[in-house]
Amino acid sequence: MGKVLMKGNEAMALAAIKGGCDAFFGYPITPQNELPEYLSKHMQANGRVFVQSESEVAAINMVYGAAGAGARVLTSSSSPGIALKQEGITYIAGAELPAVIINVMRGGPGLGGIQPSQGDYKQITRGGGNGDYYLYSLAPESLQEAVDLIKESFEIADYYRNPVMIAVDGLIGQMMEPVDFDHEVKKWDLKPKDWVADGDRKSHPKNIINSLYLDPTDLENHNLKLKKKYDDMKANHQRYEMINMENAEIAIVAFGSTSRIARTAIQLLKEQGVNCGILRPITIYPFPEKAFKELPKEVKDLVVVEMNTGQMIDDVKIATMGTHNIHFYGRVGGIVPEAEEIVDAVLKARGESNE
Amino acid sequence: MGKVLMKGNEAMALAAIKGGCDAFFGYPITPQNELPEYLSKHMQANGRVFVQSESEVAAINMVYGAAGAGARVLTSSSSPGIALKQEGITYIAGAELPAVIINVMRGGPGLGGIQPSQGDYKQITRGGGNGDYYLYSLAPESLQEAVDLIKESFEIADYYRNPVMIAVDGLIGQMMEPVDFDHEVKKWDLKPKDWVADGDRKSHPKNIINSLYLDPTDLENHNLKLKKKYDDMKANHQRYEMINMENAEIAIVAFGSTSRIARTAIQLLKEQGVNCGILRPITIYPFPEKAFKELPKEVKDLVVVEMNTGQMIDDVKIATMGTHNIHFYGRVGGIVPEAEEIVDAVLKARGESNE
Amino acid sequence: MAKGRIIIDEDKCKGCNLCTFYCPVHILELNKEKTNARGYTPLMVTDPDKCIACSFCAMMCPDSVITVERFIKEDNHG
Amino acid sequence: MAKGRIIIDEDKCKGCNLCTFYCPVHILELNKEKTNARGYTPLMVTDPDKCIACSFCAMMCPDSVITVERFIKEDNHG
Amino acid sequence: MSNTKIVYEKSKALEDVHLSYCPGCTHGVIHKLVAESLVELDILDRAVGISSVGCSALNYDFFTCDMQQAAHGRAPAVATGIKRFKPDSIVFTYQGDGDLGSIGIAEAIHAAHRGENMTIVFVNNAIYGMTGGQMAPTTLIGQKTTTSPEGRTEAQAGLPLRIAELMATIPGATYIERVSVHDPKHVMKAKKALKKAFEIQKNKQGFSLIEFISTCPVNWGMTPKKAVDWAVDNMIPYFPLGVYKDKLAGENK
Amino acid sequence: MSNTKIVYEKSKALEDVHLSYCPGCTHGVIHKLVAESLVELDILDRAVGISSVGCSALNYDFFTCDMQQAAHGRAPAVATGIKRFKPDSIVFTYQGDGDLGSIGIAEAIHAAHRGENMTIVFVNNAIYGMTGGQMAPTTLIGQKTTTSPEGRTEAQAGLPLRIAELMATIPGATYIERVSVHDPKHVMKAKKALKKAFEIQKNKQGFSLIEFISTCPVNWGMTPKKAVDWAVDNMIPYFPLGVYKDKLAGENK
Amino acid sequence: MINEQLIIAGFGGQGVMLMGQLLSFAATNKDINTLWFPSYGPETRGGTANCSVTISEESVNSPVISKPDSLIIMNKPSLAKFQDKLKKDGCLFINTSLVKDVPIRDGVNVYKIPANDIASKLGNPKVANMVMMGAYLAVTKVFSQEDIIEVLKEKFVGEKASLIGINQEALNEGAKAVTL
Amino acid sequence: MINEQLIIAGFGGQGVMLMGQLLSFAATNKDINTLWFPSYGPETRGGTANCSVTISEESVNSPVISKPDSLIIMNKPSLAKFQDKLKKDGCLFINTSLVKDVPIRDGVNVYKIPANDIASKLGNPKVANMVMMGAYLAVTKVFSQEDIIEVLKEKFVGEKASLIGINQEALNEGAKAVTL
Ligand SMILES: Cc1ncc(C[n+]2csc(CCOP(=O)(O)OP(=O)(O)O)c2C)c(N)n1
Ligand SMILES: Cc1ncc(C[n+]2csc(CCOP(=O)(O)OP(=O)(O)O)c2C)c(N)n1
Ligand code: SF4
Ligand code: SF4
Ligand code: SF4
Ligand code: SF4
Ligand code: SF4
Ligand code: SF4
Ligand SMILES: [Mg+2]
Ligand SMILES: [Mg+2]
Repeated sequence: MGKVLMKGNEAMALAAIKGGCDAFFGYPITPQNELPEYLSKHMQANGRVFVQSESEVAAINMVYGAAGAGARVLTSSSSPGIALKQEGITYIAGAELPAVIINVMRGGPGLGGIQPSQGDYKQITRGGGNGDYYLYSLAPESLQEAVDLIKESFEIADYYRNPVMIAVDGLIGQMMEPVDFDHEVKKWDLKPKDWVADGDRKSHPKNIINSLYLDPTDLENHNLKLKKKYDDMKANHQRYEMINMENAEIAIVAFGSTSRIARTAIQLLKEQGVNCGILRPITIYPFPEKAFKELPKEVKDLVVVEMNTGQMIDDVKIATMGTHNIHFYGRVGGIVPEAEEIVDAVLKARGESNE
Repeated sequence: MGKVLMKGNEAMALAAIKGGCDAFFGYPITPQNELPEYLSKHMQANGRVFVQSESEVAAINMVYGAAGAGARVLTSSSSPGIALKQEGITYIAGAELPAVIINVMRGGPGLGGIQPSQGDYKQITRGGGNGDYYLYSLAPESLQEAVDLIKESFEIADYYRNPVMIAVDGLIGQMMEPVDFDHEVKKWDLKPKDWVADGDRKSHPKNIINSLYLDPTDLENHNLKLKKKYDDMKANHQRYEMINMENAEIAIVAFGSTSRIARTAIQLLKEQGVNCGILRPITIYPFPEKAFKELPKEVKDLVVVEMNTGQMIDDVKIATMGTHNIHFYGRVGGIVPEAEEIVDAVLKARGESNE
Repeated sequence: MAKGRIIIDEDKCKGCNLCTFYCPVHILELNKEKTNARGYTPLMVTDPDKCIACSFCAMMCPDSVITVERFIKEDNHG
Repeated sequence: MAKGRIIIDEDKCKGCNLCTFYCPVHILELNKEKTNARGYTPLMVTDPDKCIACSFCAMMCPDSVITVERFIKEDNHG
Repeated sequence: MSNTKIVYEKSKALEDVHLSYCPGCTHGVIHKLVAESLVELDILDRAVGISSVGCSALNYDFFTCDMQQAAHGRAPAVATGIKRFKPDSIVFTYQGDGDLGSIGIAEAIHAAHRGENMTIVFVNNAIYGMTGGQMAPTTLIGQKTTTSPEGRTEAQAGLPLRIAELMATIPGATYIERVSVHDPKHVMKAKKALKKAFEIQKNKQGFSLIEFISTCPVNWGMTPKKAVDWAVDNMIPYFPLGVYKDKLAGENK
Repeated sequence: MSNTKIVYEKSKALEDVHLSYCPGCTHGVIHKLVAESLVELDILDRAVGISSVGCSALNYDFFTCDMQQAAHGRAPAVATGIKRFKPDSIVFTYQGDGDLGSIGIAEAIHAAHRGENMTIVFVNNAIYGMTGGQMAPTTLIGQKTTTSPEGRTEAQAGLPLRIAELMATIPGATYIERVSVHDPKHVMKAKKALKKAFEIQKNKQGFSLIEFISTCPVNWGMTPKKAVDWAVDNMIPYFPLGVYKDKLAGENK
Repeated sequence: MINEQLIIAGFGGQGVMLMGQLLSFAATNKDINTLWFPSYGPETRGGTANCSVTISEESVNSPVISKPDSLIIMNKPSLAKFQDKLKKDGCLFINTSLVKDVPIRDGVNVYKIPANDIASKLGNPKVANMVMMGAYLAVTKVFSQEDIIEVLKEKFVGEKASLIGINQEALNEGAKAVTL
Repeated sequence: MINEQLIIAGFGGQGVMLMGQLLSFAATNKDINTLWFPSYGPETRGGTANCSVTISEESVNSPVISKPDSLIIMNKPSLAKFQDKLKKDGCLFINTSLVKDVPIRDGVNVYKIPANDIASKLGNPKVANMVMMGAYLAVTKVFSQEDIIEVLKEKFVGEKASLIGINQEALNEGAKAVTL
């Protein structure tokens, strides 16, 4: 199978099938509808499970059940739909179940709009549900990367027994690009799922899937156990890409489709004699703090570019703790910045700090 | 009316009535049940609205409707219930409606436990819903403060046309303390509610309550308008208390009931000759970054104390940007730290940085 | 002789053709010659004299394109 | 003559008294003299000879405290 | 010219704007009935409409009364909030079969359960129109949608829900009727039902729901007239028209 | 002694642990019926139970089969996830009237709507036991609870929901019955109903729900026996026992 | 100056919570600062229950009492759980009707009150808590019996008023048990 | 080396999206990088629609095209919206059947094609988009007509296969319209 031209949503759906997804549960919402639509056709054809649930709340709880029974499960939605899933997500994290969740972000808050956005950065990276938990969160910038990461995400979810969030925006969902579905992706070292509660008592003793710990000492221990996972993610599985950073004098920090636009921007900047790098977080949780340690000394200014009002700035601040000047350029509400706007933002930041 | 001894949940309920709350919508959940129970009796007796809704989701949407019709509205819940309300909350923020939400936090994630916790710090301060919005979030440490802030919160909500979150934990909900309900609280400069959609067309032209903006330019403008509010909150309405800070050599950062325990801890520390201050955020959004500028120069070490795995650390880092050493002591899962544990944590932090 | 007449707000018409099926005297049809501001082919009356002002067309129009008037003189003959 | 007998797992009994109302021969009652490990007053049989092994008590007990045995000899008489 | 009388015109409860519906979609017809009822019962100036999420999401711009736009499925909860606080207002929700029948079934049931004095305008077009034609709970067996590409099957998705029948079992509900707008006669009948529902609300007699059989020419892939005929031939047999509950007259049907 | 036969003993589908229920609470009786049915139908070793949120939240520790604890109201969705992935498992949910009737009504309805091949054990005790006695959708008119301190009134809270009746209208549901456990005769009847429901599932014949009239002596403020009597005198008249739907036998009632 | 930190512990249903609340109400009546905080075990029904009461003329800080001045122990498991927390020279009140054959730590003042037995003798086993309260007041003198009776009079109105007599008797008997 | 950035704009229903996709499919067939991105106006039905297509032998970055090399304009509002974005000396293809009496900017190469009229003459008004495509290909030579026809053959299978003929004609007529 060579490269195939597909719509992002469909490519992500096919990637899930290739990643061994056993079951999909979801509810329609723009701009991700082609994803469940594709799966409604192709999951059943492959003997796998597709259910259009009555709501996002039901979908995420179906995910809980199927994951608890040992399935590789996917759900997808867009911003307000993800907001509705928050209770279910915290349950899945609390019960230590693997699951993959795709958020094709649109403008908010509330019903907002249906155009591309990165406005859920905090919802995704800080957890919108209750309690101490995090989602391993991946933000691909192209369809090829989305496909590769989704295939791998089922491995990661199983490895950590924790939900993995794929954070993309309407651009990725709606665009078409040629994709190679047969890229090898990393296989994680997985233990057998001996903890499943699937009724198959011929193969295992009684299992319980649960997030309730009425005894505070038990719950504290449980919380500390979860924290270890998050610490491990932070220590060992930050992902990022450094683009054009060797001789950079300034750098953009951008994730997902915004970083693609930034790629065009740095070409334009080069034409103007400005050497600008891009620090591209691939995991937005854990945030790639390590990348900031690798910035060349010449880079004193960081221009954060997002399709929101600046939600990643906090993380950049935490990663740098005062070592860099942080600038911001953002567009909101479904407006996608053009490369020229980013160029101007970089030039302005450069000007300011040269003043 | 002199001081009255009341359970925290009931005192908060009565405070809402005193704050002019017109309507309450909520669904039972431990450890806040006495709050709706009290209101089920006393709202109707006062000719106001009390509805036990079918779910948290319904409750928050009833809040939306009543707030849109001009009511001062309250809902309350505890952690997983608040997770369920996230879509509704982002709608309320998006439609610019005033509302007061009380979260009596319990241990998480998932169903977790029913003992006190501060595990929802990020859910509260980062917004668990989609899009760019924030909640003005108050974290009282005593029943008197809870009562005063709740009374005022209806003013704040009306002023900003934005939801206000009261973040307390099971300790505050369950404890009894004498409270004076007649404290004067700040009156904010409120404009008439000429934007309500209540069907009373004899008193105003057609009004629409809405968070949908299909045109990205409109949505961008809307987002920027909302951002102005949040910037105003940050610039003008950070709240905090500096305790025993004059001659402090080290300081604790703690909010809500944890700060009360810290108050006992600093007395014990004084007995040991250690002068320790407390920086107590009262607003956890906007985070009181200004307070950190006021720390005495001698204070180089900050010990963050929370009933979670360290969710406030990010904000302390952002507020200090590398100027201070940040230490952490936390208990989780419903375990409340004892003053002695905090003493040890402070001594340890002091020792470490003296090494 | 017409009992009344209909007035068509051509710019609002979406050319959906729904109304035409319900006219008992079959005098409605889309005007293929025209395109309105939104690009639709609007409704027209082929034989106004036959209109009985029954309002069926108007009732069925989702876009309130049609106003129906009854001629009052007619009533006097009744 | 007893047709059977019941065995009471006293430590599981919550002394709720529910079962006693359903014994057709009225031989069940709480044992006020005793307190079990959880602080409950457990069930006792006042007149074992009357037990007809009907299981009504056991069926009504929410805590599976009661086991019922039937004497088999009795069957042979039937 | 002076001797004419207007016997049908655009309702003054409708704004003079272009409706966002596709050509020939019966959402528009139902809007007119809502508008006319409000005017004829003289309750327009105390009405609050709740737009839901579906093709009708934007209808806050179409009605001339106060409007609130509700989250997907939650319109009856929003309506409850308004109505409890303003008991003299007239509150109606306008909801699709995805909005009410799927994600929002709990809120609809519980508004009826509490006997909220409100009116639900329920538009059943057997599909998710807004999002491009996915299966709805009311999608018929065999009907092709984008998420039932081979046609809905009982094995995969169950048998279609009948909302009027379900709501009629709720002790708190006052009036439930299913109507259709496929021809002028039924339009008139539908309007009568809707007016009755609003009148019940005006008289503070409780909860009413009118289910409208409606069309979605675009996602059904038919001309508007064909769509109307399809509804008559396929939907009405499975969703029979009639009064399912009338507490004021004793329980009918 | 050797000549005895055990005619009643604790089911092997129940763990040998102390149940967390209050003394005399009929939750325990219903647990026994579930356990005995699983054993007698020989489906224990492929069963997965779903604990819901309510007094029975902890029953993952009581049954000896695999268990999953579900979020409040969502047990039927969790069950759907399991059952679709493992069609040969036997899946049941155990839910209270708050859990199923209030917050979770949508999930229950839609599991039935899709015709999921599962069994719901629905425990109606007319109150929220776990959280200390708040009003439930099934709380009777006049019944005092902590959120209806003067007794439930129709004006404030509507008329109590009848779940079995409501679920019976759903085309996708196969078997719906309401039973009670207030005396040995009814316990036996209840068990028959529950076994029938599980048998239907075993035969892959679809969705079943058995509603149990149950007690809450503590929050009703009564002794266990008085509570049982109160249920007979007050609940059963409003919630009549019987088969509400039996698709396999044609529609009864 | 009053500055008392007290933990009361027992089974749910023994009136542990009420005892603490009565003390806090008495403090409030006298405009003295107070804080009452309950804690239930993981078992909702029939589990352990305890409450912390602080009464102080200074402002009350931590609701959590790590080193109580006094301890009222209504049942066996509570003794094991709490006795080590008690301050040196603190007062330990034990309901010996239910707490028997348990080693008791040194360095504290122990008061043994067969509260259930006394209460049963008074004809109402439920007032065992007030017997303990009587003993506690007699020893610590935090409040007078009258202060508590006043609170009872405020709270027990209507039908319940008739219960005040037996509570008074229980307080007396409790006091006697430690002062004889 | 191909490096083409194109915006196609018109009403929903004019086949604007399909045109762009055909170009992207043709690129993929030749293993050339490409990116297609749609944009719909705020109106779901009957509103404006446009798509951006990048075809490049280098890797494709921004999906958003700020300075297109070419512009295919199917209706009036689209001309107003996009013409200023066009690169200097870029190619502007205008469907003059629907775009009349509108000022056109300077500094670009303008190609006027009465696409609807041509399509109607061919007997199928729906192929106006393919007429424009024919003109576009003839001028820019990004792909040959055969490349496009190949894609159509892959996509139009079964019943739809019969449509290939008229599409081919439309391409031809479009080419003629700009080469005569
Ligand atoms: C929480 C949430 N989930 C999903 C959506 C996406 N959505 C918008 S409209 C709609 C379905 C509408 O269908 P229906 O209610 O039948 O109305 P119709 O468009 O058919 O009139 C959906 C699923 C949303 N906006 N919010
Ligand atoms: C999302 C959420 N909302 C509320 C609660 C609190 N809660 C726990 S149990 C319960 C009610 C249980 O009542 P019911 O289902 O009738 O069961 P019962 O205890 O009566 O058996 C509630 C509201 C919760 N845990 N989660
Ligand atoms: S009013 Fe009646 S007769 Fe006249 S055009 Fe309309 S449908 Fe035909
Ligand atoms: S008048 Fe109305 S119904 Fe008739 S074609 Fe025009 S839009 Fe359609
Ligand atoms: S088995 Fe029957 S007769 Fe024997 S004790 Fe039990 S209820 Fe009584
Ligand atoms: S045996 Fe069972 S029913 Fe009888 S008193 Fe004991 S717990 Fe209650
Ligand atoms: S998509 Fe369907 S329901 Fe929506 S407006 Fe168009 S035709 Fe009507
Ligand atoms: S609270 Fe009620 S329902 Fe819950 S265990 Fe106790 S008696 Fe049973
Ligand atoms: Mg629909
Ligand atoms: Mg219940």
